[in-house]
Formats: sequence, structure tokens, C-alpha cells
Amino acid sequence: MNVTVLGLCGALLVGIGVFAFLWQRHLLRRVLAFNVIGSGIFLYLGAAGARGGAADPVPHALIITGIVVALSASALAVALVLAHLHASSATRLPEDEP
Amino acid sequence: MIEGPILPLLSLVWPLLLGVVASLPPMQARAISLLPLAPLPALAAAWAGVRGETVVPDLLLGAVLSAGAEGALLFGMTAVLWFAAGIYALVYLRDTRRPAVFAGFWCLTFAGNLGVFVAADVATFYVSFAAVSLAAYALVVADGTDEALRAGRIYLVLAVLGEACLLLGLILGAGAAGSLSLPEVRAALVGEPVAAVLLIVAFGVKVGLVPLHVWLPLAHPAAPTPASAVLSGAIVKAGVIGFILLVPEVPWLVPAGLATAFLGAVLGLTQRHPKAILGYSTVSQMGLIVALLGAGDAGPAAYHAMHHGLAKGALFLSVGLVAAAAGRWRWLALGTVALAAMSVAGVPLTGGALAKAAGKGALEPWAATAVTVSGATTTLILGWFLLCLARQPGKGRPSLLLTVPTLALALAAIVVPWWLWQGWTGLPADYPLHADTVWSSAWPVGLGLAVLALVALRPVSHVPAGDIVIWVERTVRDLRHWFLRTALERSGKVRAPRPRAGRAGVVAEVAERRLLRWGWSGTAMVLAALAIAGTLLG
Amino acid sequence: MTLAFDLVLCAMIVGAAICAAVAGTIFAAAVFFIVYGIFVSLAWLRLDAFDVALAEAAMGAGLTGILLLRALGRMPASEDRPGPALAPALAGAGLALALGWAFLALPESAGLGPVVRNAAPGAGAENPVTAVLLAFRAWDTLLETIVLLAALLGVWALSRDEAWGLPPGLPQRVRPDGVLAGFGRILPPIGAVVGVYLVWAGTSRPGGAFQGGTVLAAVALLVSMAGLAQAPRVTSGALRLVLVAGPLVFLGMAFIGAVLSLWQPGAAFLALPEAHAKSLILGIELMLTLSIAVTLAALVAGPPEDRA
Amino acid sequence: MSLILPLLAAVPLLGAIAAVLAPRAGKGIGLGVAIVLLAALAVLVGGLNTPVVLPLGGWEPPLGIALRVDGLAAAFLGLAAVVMTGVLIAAPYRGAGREAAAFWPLALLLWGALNAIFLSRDLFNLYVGLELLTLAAVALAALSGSAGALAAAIRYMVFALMGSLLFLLGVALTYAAHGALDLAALPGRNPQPTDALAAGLMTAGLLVKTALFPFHAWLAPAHSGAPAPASAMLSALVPKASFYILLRLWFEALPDLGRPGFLWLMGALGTAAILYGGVMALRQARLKLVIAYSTVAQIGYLFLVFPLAGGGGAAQPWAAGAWTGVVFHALAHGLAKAAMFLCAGLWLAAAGNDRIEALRGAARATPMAVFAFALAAISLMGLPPSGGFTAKYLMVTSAFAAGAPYWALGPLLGGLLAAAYLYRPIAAAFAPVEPELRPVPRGQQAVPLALALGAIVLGLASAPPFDLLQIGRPEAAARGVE
Repeated sequence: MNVTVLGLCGALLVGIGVFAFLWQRHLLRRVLAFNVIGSGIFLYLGAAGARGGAADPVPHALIITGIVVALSASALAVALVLAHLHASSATRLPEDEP
Repeated sequence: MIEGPILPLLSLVWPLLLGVVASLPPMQARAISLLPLAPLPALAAAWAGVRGETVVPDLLLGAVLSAGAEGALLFGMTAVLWFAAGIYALVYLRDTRRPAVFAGFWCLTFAGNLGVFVAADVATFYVSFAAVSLAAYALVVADGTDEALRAGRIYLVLAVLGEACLLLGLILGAGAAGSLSLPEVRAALVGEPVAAVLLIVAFGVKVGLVPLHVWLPLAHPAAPTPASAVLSGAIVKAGVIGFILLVPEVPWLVPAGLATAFLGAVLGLTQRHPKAILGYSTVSQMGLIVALLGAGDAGPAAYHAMHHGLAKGALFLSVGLVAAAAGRWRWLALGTVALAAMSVAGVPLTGGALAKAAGKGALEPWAATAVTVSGATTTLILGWFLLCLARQPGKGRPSLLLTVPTLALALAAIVVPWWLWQGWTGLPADYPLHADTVWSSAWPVGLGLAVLALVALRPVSHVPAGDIVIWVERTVRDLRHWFLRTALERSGKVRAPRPRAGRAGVVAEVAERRLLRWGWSGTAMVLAALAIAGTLLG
Repeated sequence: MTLAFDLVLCAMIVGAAICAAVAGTIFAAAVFFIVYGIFVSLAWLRLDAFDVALAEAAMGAGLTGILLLRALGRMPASEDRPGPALAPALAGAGLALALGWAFLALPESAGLGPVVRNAAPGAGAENPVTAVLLAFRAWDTLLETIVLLAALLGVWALSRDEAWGLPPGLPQRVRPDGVLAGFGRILPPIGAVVGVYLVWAGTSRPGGAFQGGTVLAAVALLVSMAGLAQAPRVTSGALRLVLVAGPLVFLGMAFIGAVLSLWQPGAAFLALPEAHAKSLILGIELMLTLSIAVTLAALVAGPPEDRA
Repeated sequence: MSLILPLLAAVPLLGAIAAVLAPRAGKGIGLGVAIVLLAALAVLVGGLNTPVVLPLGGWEPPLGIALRVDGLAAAFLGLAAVVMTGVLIAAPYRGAGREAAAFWPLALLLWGALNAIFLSRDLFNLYVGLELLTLAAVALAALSGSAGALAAAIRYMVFALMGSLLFLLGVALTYAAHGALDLAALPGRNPQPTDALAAGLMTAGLLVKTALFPFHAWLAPAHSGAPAPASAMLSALVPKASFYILLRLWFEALPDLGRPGFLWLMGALGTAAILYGGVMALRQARLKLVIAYSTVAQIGYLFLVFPLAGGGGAAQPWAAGAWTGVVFHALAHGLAKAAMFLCAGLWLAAAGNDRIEALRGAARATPMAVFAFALAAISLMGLPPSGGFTAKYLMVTSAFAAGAPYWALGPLLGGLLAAAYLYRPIAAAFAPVEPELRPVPRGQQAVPLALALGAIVLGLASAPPFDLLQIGRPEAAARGVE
């Protein structure tokens, strides 16, 4: 039961993250939303793996790998956003500028 | 790896290799000198007789080369004609703009041209046909003039249309036959009228069946003379072999072909440029051949096509020869022209007379009469050609490399039909000497000459070469303007629109700007995931 | 009782996530995100996933938070105008509903837990998560360290040509008697000890190269920010050697297995000889930790820059 | 084989590490990697009769991860090897400056990611491979550092990350439902109601990464803004990797999940992509954008495999015509597109910009490059005897044999559109004017020529690759996904 709550929480986090990812135009906010989606997916997967009582270590390993990958992507994205800011003084993509 | 005789395969591969050699830096400047070498294996193959089946399982979808009697005959004619034109080109194209490009495409076109006659499977035939059709574009535009580029554009549009029809037709046929073998596809086509019509359009473009003929009178004057010769003599025969190999007996081809024969001749009379006149003459002659094919008689059609290839090749080459000849050389040149022209016109005892005599037997009486009468129109148009050609200025003494191939082709056009007569037609050896045979080929010539005298006194008014294409071009231009105007009025938002792809392009550009926005695309993405899941639930 | 706790925890997580998603300023959003990360690592503790909780706290909340805050410090405060909300809300809600339904529709647990626990001792690690990471799914882990390297190369490639060859990040100017400098003297030794312990413990208890590496990376960042030590230049051979040492040793060991397999039946690409598995895993982990620490620190520092 | 597969997987990564350590030797290292991999592939293809499976570390799935090579994998590994070799030879980066120090290791990492994907059978491992591929590709797209390239790279990343997340969600659901990540283990499991959602999420994520219309908007700016060698990799190889996963997923892991609506949707989007990409390509004034939008169109062909595989098409003279044709298309497009982008790079360097008008007279200044471009164009148009023709031929035949001739419309119209949009650069190159291009050494023109010839040879000698693809061909390739 508790696990189900956490799993549904993960699903909800994915929804919130997706909403923010699509809605926000500031690029750093998109990076942030990307991380919310990621952790939501991980929680969802972890909760699914814990339903049998004893925790399944395979999802844990996958999630640790996933966290590292997400951090790598975030770091590159943030660096890109900053470089873009220096090059064009904009915090959004050209098509999202008012 | 390769099963069966190797010579036919070598005939195709050798020119391709030469084409590659021509493009190598040390050869580029002298690439034209390679042209006469390209047909050597093909000549050997033709001399030895193209027999047997060559199978190359690793090539394409498993290539099979094998020629029927008609294919072998046209294969030989093609090799001879390209050989003669190649020698002619040594002098004629000495100073061409891009020798390597020209030589490369010459070799590619030639390989394709041979390929259509020996192909026995769908893929090889299509590849060869496409090679000969599309590579010939480079020969048409070789001079790079505006006129050549326009002719090339029209040629390309029709060639691509033909390719598309051919591909569809072949695919439908291969599907119906469940096989790639051409004879089986042909048999299956009887029950596939759509595929048959597609193939008729594809080959009709190539042979210049009215109204698909418009490229011929434009491309021939634009191309360099040796290229015009092979274009008219050999390349259009790819369409003939296509009809022979693939199109089942279709009765309405007889009237369609005869109409083309007469229309071509009449339109030719409206021209002044000698090569344009010859182009229309080819349209006319190919109409006769199509009529023979429509009657279901491939043998005489191939025989006629062989003769026409040699004679028309001589006529085209002679245009360059006359321009290079003055004084008594000019008389020699014009004499050669007259010889070849007489043969095409069917003056008794020439190759042309034999070709007509061989073909009439299979036709219904009215059609046979029409073929006889066409002798008059052919005489008329070729006489007109001679008059126009004689008016062209000439200078100097022609090189032997121009004279010999032209003369040889003209003589071959007369001699070769005699040589092959009995073996090919099965008619008695003296049949062409019978009085009624002679008479039926003599009176139309006489009639034609008489009318020619009238025309020479009062020339027919000039129609631009390509006739209906002028009207088509104008309509397309108007439609395009109309499209763009309406499209622009509708979309005030679009900045600096470029006049390409018309309204569809404007719509696409607006869509692209929407899709570039992550809010839109990302939402679409998530919804697509759910939608796909939805389709999978059912 | 525990259910009530879980419900409250989930409510806090979701609340923090919503605040991070819609907060009026980006700064507030970033702060909420860090809070959110800490809550999520609590949730991992609830799921008995200590390794993940450590990783989430250290990387998900910690390093990502620092990354966002540092980037924010470099940006002009711009007003924030998101796009239309309806379609994104529909997409988000639709996805959340579908996932929620799916979670309830999942069959009884079908995981590999028992299989892993049986095989783990033979793989040289008592901690089953470490066994999965460094033995069963070692290829994933290897690729993942390469992903880190790729990200760092990508980040460095974004420097201006004029700044190429400088140390990563902004030039640091710190007052030697400032608070940061003081912290910088006290914290590193503690951090280093914690980091190495996490790695060493990782084979039998929660912890491991990634968690330990993150702590060490934080130490390195602190030292650099406090101006105690100058970071090496991005072109420095030594720095680059440290960056690739972990993956290189990992790949090297893997290849030895592949070569051995030509005449030795038990050997294979990425297989460690069973007799030395435990020590080899520890050795690989230490090398990986070093590389991960330096890579993470350099990732957070950003491309070399020659101006503020 | 126990050494060959690890070599294919690890040597590019080792090369990347070496290039990090010795940036100045980047080119040499890259070529060394190319030689080793080409040799390994030659050995592999020479000895491949049945699929080869290598459990990594000796741990069999579902516990461990297994690499597997069949004909399809070998074909894509070969494509990557040939294109990457060409790109590495053609890439002009020298010294230890920023671009050189970034390009060589990133290019090798990209190659490593491609090989990892082509070899992998494990869904999560495929996710990690995809992420590695994306990060390397984004970094390469941003390499020039211009504002436009940076914006394009960010957009690329936003799209690609969302695609990865959707894919990861699907993977998570699959594991939760089946306790397995190995593709080969999935068909035997009990079907679960969540499978549809998992498949939908994974498929949508991969569609984005493959840039199928309407998720393609990121592609053209990113591919046209990258330096030419990077564009060649991005356009020729990167979308193929995610499409490859789609093929594996649908034809091997989940063949029974397909429904007519899904197949129809994929075919419709594919056809729309062909037409839309063609029309957009026609409207571009810059050569690199023409080529990039051509990629959008060419990607559309790939998705016709879904409606065309199976059906009446199975009863043709060639087994699994549509499946084989689509793979041929992916291979031929990869070779031709790499050649085109490399040509575009030469002309960009020689003319200073990549407007089509700037090409006028290029046939005189750079005859080999123009020839290469024209050969590549022949394959893209689907004219014989190119690989593009063989592909289109097989697809169109399958459409007719399956009694669904409307699916042939896309390939046929697409060929005409390709002829139209490629005619303009070629006509400009042959314009009879004095070229304004700076001369380009012949050695540099030879690389695109070799790649374009490869696309032609693929059609001329289609039997060997055809036979290769039959090794371990999934049953669903002939039976269809349904």
C-alpha cells in the first residue's frame, strides 16, 4: 500500500515535470523540469520494484546509472544555455522570444 | 559468379570502365579519343552472334542477360552506329567544352543502350533503360547553350515521366507474374491493362509517339551532331525493344502509330533547321514501327528499326559533313545524304523499300495502304530536309574521319537489309524485285517528289520546334503565377516567400514555424505516446 | 502510521515539485528544487534504497542544485513569461493518469531480486546493488562513466576560443580571510574521509563510486571556490589522465578478460576472475571514484572562461 | 568472435580516451580506430553464418547484458564504420585548439555509442547508449559556437531529452511488468495490459530521436548549423540508431503487439514526412538546409516498413521485401547523405557561404565533388542502379504485392520531389560561368566520392548485403507486425 502511494507519487511527479517542461520557456527552467521528470520516473520504477516486499536491487542500480546520466545531461544543457546567453543575450530559444 | 557467355556482359561493362578512365585526370583532356573504343566488345559480340544466357546472381537482383532475335539485331545495329558516331566525334568534338564529362556520359548512355537489348530480367532492363534515358540528358545539353538547356529540361521532364511509368508498370507486371523474368512479365501483362498502358506511355515517350514526341525535335538540333545521330538512330530504339519485349498485342497502337507517322511528317515540313526536320522524320518513322508492333509483328518492326537506325545515323552525321564541305566535296557529301534519304524514303531496291515490303504483310489492308502512302510523306519531308540542308553554308575539305563513318552508314543502310533479307523475312530472295513490289514503293516516291516541288515554291509557314510544348510551357507558367498569387494573398504572415513549391511550400513553412516551438512539438510528442498506446490497446 | 507518514511525505514532494515548476522567480524555483531533491531522497529511504537515496541527495539535489544556482548567478534577472498552459497541462495530466493506471494494473512483482541476491557473492560484492553495477550490468556502468566524459568534453567545447587552455570555470578571486576560505580549510579533510569511506563501504554496504565521487567532487569544488588551490588547466595532461583513468582501467580489465577468453573457458569480456573479484572491484571502484570526482567537479565548474 | 564483439564495442571508446589524452594526435588515433574496426568487421562479416551472442562478463540475461550480432547489426555496424572512416579522413581539425580537442574524442564517442547501440539487446543499455549518442551529437552540433548553432543545439537537446525520458519511462514500465530488459526475453512473456503504454512511450520517444515528421523541427537547424563532418555523422548515422532500436523493438521484441491502426499511423506519418520534407527542401536557399530537409524526407521512407512488412508482400520473389528494402534505404541514405554533407562542407569552405547560387560553376572548380554530389543525388532520388533504387524498388513492389498501392505513393512522389530539390544545386554547379570558388585539393574531394560510390555499389551489387541481412532475420520481417 505504502509502495503504491510512492508509485503514484512518481507518476504525478512525471506529470508535473512534463507540464513544466512544456510550459516554461526559460531554458534553465526546462533543465529543472527535466530533472523533475527524471526523478519522477526513478521513483516510479523504484516503487514498482519494491512491491514484492524485499527491494529489487536491479532497479536501484538502473536508477543510480540514470541519475548520473541525468546529471551529465543537465551539466551540458546548463553550459549550452550559458554559452547561448553569452552569444545572443537570450535566455530562451529564438522562437520562444516574444 | 558469372554463368554463361561473358561477351555480352563485357560489352556492357567495358564502356563503363572506359567512362571511369575518361574521368581520371591524365585522360580528361583527351577523353574524346576513347569514344571509338567503347563499342569494340559489343561489335565482337554482335559479330559472334549474341546467343545464350548470361547470369550474374550478385548483380542487382540477379541479372540475366539474353537477347532474342530482335534484341540481337538491334544490338548489332547499335554497336555499329555508336562506333561510327564515336569515330566521327574524334574530329567533330575535338574542342568540346568538357571532354571528360561528355565522354563519361557517352559511355554510360551507350552501356544502357546496349543493356536494354540484352536484358532478360526486370531489374536489368529498368536499370539499362534508366541509364540510357537519363544519361542522354548530358549529351543533349553538352553545348551548354540556352537552347540546349531548354531542350534538356523538356527532355528530362519527359524522361522522368517515362521512368516513373516504366517503374510502376514493371512493378505491377512483376507482381502479377510473381517473377522478374521479362517473358513471364509480358505474359502476365495481358491481364493487367493499367500496367500495359503505363508501359506504352513509358516507351511512347522514348519512341516519340504523338503527343509524347515533343522532346525529339528539340533535343536533336540542340545536341552535338554525333550525339543526335545516336539519339535518333539507337537511343529511341530502346523504346522499340521495350514494346517488343513487354507490351502485349494492342490493336489501337496501329492507328496511333500511323497517325504519328503522318503528323510527324507534316510537322516536319514546318521546320527550317535540318536537324529539327530529321527529328520529326524520326517521329514519323517510329510511328510506322509502332504500327507494325501494334499488329503484333515484332520481326519486321525490328528489321525496319535496324534499317532506320543506320540510315538516320547517316543522315544526322551528314549534317555535320555538309557543313564542313565546299566545292566538289560538297557534292560528295550531298550525294551521301541523298543516298541515305532515298533509303529511308523507300526508293525501290533500297533498304527502306525492303523494310516496308517486309512489314506490310502482317497489316490489315487499310493499314498496309497507309504504310505505302507514307512513302510519299517520307519522301516529302526528306526532300525538304535536303533542300534546307543544301542552303546551309559549308567550307573547306572534310576530314576523312567525318566522311568515312557517314558514307559507311549510308551504304550499310542499303546493303545490310539485302544481306539479311531472306534469313530474316523468310520471303523469296527476289521478292523485292517483283514488279508490284517495285511499283508500290515507286509511286509514293514520285508523288512525294511532285508535292515537294510545290512546297519548295511555297514553303509551309513556320511552327516552332516542339509544337505543342510551347502551349504547355505557357500554361504551366500561368498556373504557377496564379498559385503563387493566391497563396501569397492568403498568408500575410510569410516573409520573403520564395517562388518554389507553390502553395504547399507556404503551408509547410507556416507549419514549420509552429513545430519549431517546443510547447507545440513537445505536447504533440506526449500525446503521440498516449495515442500510440491507444492504438495498441484495441 | 507509516501510511500516514508516506502520504505526508508524498504531499511534500509533490508540493515542492509544483513550487519548483511554477515558482515566480527562477531563483525560488531552484531552491524549491533542492528541497524537492532532499524530500525525494527521503522517499528512497522509505523504499529501503539507501544507495539511491545517497545518490539522489548527492547528485540529484546537491550537484544539480549547485549547477542551477551557479548558472542563475550568471544570468540577468529577466521576467519570466511561460507559454500557454492548457495544452501542456493536458499532456502532463494525461501522462500522469496513464502512468498511475499502469502502476495499478501492473502484475505481481516480477523483479530479479532473488536471482541477484543468489549470484551477488560470486560476483565479488556483497552489496547486491554494487554487484549489479560492477558485475552483472558492468557494461551499463562503463558506458555511464563514458557519458560523464562525453558531457565534460561537450561542456569544454563550449568555451570561447580565447579562453581555451585556462582552468575550468570562472577565475576565482576570494579574500583569504573570508568565511568561504575558512570553510575551505576545515571541510576538505572531513569530506575526503567521508568520500573514501563511501567507496570502501560500497562493496558490502550502501555507497559506492558514484556517491563517494560526488562527495569528493564537492570537496574539490569547495577547495577551488575558496581559492585554496588553483584548478589545473583543461589542457593539462595530468588532469586529463585523472579524468580517463577510471574508464581506462575498467576497459583494460574488461579487455584482459576478452583476451584470456581465447584460451581460458571461464574468462570473458568484462568478467573478473572470481578469485580476485573482490579486490579488483575495489580497485576499479577507487579509480572510478577518482575520475568521477574530478569529472563531476569540472562539469559543475563549467567551461574555462576568461571574463566574468 | 569472443574478441571481435568486444573490439567493436570498446575500441572507439578507447580511441576517444586516447584522443582526450593526446588531442594533437586525434586524427591519427581516429584513423587507427577506423583500421581496427574495419578489419574486425571484415572478419565478422566473413565468418557470420548465424547470429552470434556474447553474454558480457559471462552473465547470461536476464541477469546480465548480452551483445548480439546478426545480419542487421552487421549491416549497421558496417554503415557506421564506412561513414565514420570517411568523416574522420575528411575532417580538417588539427592541433590542440578548442575545436580539434573536442572534435576527435567526441566523434569517436559518437561512434562508440552507435556501435554500443547496434550490438546491444538490453533495453536499459540501449537507453544509456542513446544518451551517450545524444550528448556527443549535441556537443558536435554546437561545435562552431555561433549563436545560431548554440540555439539549434539547445533545441536539439530539448527534443532529444524528452525523447529519452519517454523511452526510459517505457523501459521502466517494461521492467516493472516483466522483470526483464533483454529484447529476446520479451516475446515469451505473459502479455500485460501495461505493455501498450510501455510500447507507446518507447515508440514515441524513438520517433522524436529519429526526427519523424512532425517531431523533426529540431533536425534542420541542428544538422545545417554543425560543421560539415559533424553534419555528416548527425544526418547519416544518428537518426538511424534510434530507428534501428525501433526495428528491433517491433520486429523482435513486440511483434504481436502491433495493430492495424498503429501500422497505419506509422505509414501515414512516414508518407507525410516524405512529402513535407521534400516541399521544405525545395524552398531552401542554403545547400545545407536542402540536404537537412532531405533527411527529414528520407527518414519518412523508413517508417513504411510498418504497414508494408507482411501482408501479401510476403509472397513475393524476395523474402521480406519491405523490411529488407527499408534497411537498404537506411544504408544507402547513410552513405549518400554523408557524401552530400562532406561536399557541402568543401563548397562552404571554398565559397565562404553555402547559398546555392554560390555553387555556380562548381563543376569546373571541384569536378570530383560535383560528381560525388550527383551520384549521391541519384541514390536519394531512387534512380537505378543505386542502393536507393533497390530500396525503393523493394518497398514499392511490396506495396503493390500487399494490395496497398497507396503506400507506394510516398516513395514515388518522394523521388520526384528529390529530383526537383536536388536539381537546383546540380544545375547551379554546371552553370557555364567562371566559378568563384577557391580551389579544393583532390584528396578532399575523393572522400565524398568514395562514399557516394558506395551508395551506388550497394545497388549494383545488392546480392551480398541482401544475403547478409537474411542472417538472423526476425520472423516478423516476413510475417508482419500484427
